Amino acid sequence: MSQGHDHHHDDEEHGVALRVKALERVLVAKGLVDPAALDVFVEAYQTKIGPRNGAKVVARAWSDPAYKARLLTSATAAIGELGFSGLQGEHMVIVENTPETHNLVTCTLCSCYPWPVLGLPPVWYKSPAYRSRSVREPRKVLEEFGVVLPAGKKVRVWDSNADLRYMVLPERPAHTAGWSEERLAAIVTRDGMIGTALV
Amino acid sequence: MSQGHDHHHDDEEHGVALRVKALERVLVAKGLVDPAALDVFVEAYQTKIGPRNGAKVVARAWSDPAYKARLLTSATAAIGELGFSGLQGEHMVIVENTPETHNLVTCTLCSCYPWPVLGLPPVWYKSPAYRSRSVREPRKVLEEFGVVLPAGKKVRVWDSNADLRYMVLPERPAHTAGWSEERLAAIVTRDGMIGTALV
Amino acid sequence: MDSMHDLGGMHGFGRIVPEPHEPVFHAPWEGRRFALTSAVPFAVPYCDDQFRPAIERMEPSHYLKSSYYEKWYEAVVRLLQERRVISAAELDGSAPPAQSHALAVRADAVLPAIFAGASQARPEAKVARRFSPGDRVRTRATMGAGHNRLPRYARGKVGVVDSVHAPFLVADRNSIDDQTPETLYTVRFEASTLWGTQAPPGDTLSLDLWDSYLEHST
Amino acid sequence: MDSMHDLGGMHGFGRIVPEPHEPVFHAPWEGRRFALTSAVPFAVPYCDDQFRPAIERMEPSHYLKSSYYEKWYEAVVRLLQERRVISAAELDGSAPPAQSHALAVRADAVLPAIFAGASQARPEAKVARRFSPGDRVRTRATMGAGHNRLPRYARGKVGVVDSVHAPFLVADRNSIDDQTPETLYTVRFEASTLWGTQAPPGDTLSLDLWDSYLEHST
Repeated sequence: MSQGHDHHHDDEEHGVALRVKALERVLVAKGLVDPAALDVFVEAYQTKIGPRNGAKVVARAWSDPAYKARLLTSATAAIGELGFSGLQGEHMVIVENTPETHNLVTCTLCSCYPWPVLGLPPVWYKSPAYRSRSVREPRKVLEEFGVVLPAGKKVRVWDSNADLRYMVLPERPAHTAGWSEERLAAIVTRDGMIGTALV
Repeated sequence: MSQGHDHHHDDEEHGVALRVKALERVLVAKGLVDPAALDVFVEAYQTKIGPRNGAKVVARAWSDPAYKARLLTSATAAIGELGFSGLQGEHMVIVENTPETHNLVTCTLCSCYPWPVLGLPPVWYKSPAYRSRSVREPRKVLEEFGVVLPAGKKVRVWDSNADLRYMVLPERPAHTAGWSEERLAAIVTRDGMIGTALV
Repeated sequence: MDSMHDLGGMHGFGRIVPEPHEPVFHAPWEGRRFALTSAVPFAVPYCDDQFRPAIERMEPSHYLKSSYYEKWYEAVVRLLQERRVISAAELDGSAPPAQSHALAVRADAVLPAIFAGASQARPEAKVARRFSPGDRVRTRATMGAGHNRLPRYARGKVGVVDSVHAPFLVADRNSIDDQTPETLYTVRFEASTLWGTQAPPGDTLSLDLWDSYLEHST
Repeated sequence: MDSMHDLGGMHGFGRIVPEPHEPVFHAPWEGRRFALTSAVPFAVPYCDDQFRPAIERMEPSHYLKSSYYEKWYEAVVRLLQERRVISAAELDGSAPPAQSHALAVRADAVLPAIFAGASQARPEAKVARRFSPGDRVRTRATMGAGHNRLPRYARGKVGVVDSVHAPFLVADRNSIDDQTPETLYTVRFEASTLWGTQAPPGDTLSLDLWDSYLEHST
């Protein structure tokens, strides 16, 4: 989307913008949507629901063994303890990276993604390239993301094809001993929780 | 191709024509192709090699039981008797329509087609619609072509995926008793020999 | 439905191109479009299992070329037209929009609805639970022309049940308004089972599969 | 290679649109393009098993949108460039065409070549013939990332050997210059095996499969 900002692209974008505006006008006039409700949706995913939520979950799990145990057995409830829940995260599963195993989350059939903890998925996650390749050649995909796994580490891919939504719990980096949860959360990336980064 | 002759289409076509001409110029200059040889290729498939060949094979099989027997057991040789042979027909198989069975030929992986008897395939044969649907819902495809099979007639689909090339021998219509081979050949259609028509 | 959406394992799509510092929405209209597709199902109820097939029916090369929000937008318009909630004339502006009887979601109901979610689990349902963790299972070899969630790359394949979940509505049936639930299982497959012997030994892939997608295997 | 070309059984491509009175070539350039792609392999030898993978590597939505002669044209250009017979600069006109050492096919050799064909049968080869007519066989469940001619819809499926043919070069290997032949078989499948129980009983589909694509089945 950020690429190819030529004249043709701008025209196209302008066309889409107009079509969206026209649909909103019709739906509002028919009483099917309330513009103020639309504002709330936009704002929610721009400011409240995004990967900072997941980072807090990860930081808590790294800091609190009892929380981590709950997170790995009852993920939805444990995530709910931090106030995160809802659409596209009704049934969460946390998969833990270990020295033996690296996890990678994908959705080959559409764009399933754990919204309450990660927000809306990035464009690449929904791209045919990621969807087609993540299941078949996860190691090559990881390499493209700069993740080179030590020999002998197994890869587990999770294709989110039904009602469960997956988030990766990355390995806590060795150099973070004694860090506060807040400091830990700051180093956790969205890609780390998808599995396309180590942290 | 014949559809959508709007301005945009004409422009596009003009662009392709120029690109083809440019490639020919380069290949001729490099000594890789001889323009006179290109003329022979075009003329061969425009005038010598096409479905009229297949129609002659069908008419002969309808008229001469011994020929038909050879055609069904050694198709390539029997077709060769009429002077038809070569590229994309090196290993021919003739599949016979009967009161019990209707045959349909397709190529889901590309555009394999028995050139010596049918010429170059029509655009629809190479279309994603035919290639995807012919194997999965041949009866619906046949209906779209106006072929409604009597209840109880089986459909056999031949997906030409390797070195064999298939041609259908249609059932001889009942009303053609006593007709000459020439007259018979005139009623045999290309689609009849693909299986998307009865004759 | 073996449509263009079933991309797992396909070749030819090239490199993955992450966008540095990707914003949540690339332009105001993108956010607006997301919000529209999110708000409409409150007024005109449809579930994901009806929304997804509407996307899957897109013309394949258009599917490949369009962004995901665009797919949503088209699916919503398609569903609204199919349910006769909106007409082509209303959409193109040639007829004035007729007032509908549906109830738009109120602004103050949005956040509670987001946080409540829309679970399709039916934990109280009495349903068969034919498989247990450790069981070897084979997935169905063929699916019909209807909506389903068994990717082509995992059909007719043997895996091991990893975990057993609650009964959930089954996508196939829910897409045609049949809300009979089934037990859902997480099934783990060896990568080599799915992709052949070139796959690294020990690598695995997991899918979540309903009871009727599976049979016992030896 | 599980690329866009493997279309068998996919949904979403709509109606088949035959063109009434379709000409052999729709325009002079179409005939010219066909002739170019037909003449080049005489000078720069490549076989169909190398030509097809060049087509299969096309970007998927471009594959779907382009006509078949266009696919051929692009594959030829790709092969010529990969084999360094032609340079990008020669193609775009920024460098003068360098004379090649290859020998163009002469006009008077074209018809004999067409009528002779280019058989890939190797009838004298001593190869295994593991299956006989009537044998139940199962196709390979997975194919690698290389060129192959076992469509996805027919993988891991049980059929019956209908007829046994000569040894032929195997597409997979021939595409990488290995000309070891194998016996080719025509295998018949019940439509319901491939597409599920909705398929009409008794309807069948046949494919031509090399020895290594098959194993005995019960």
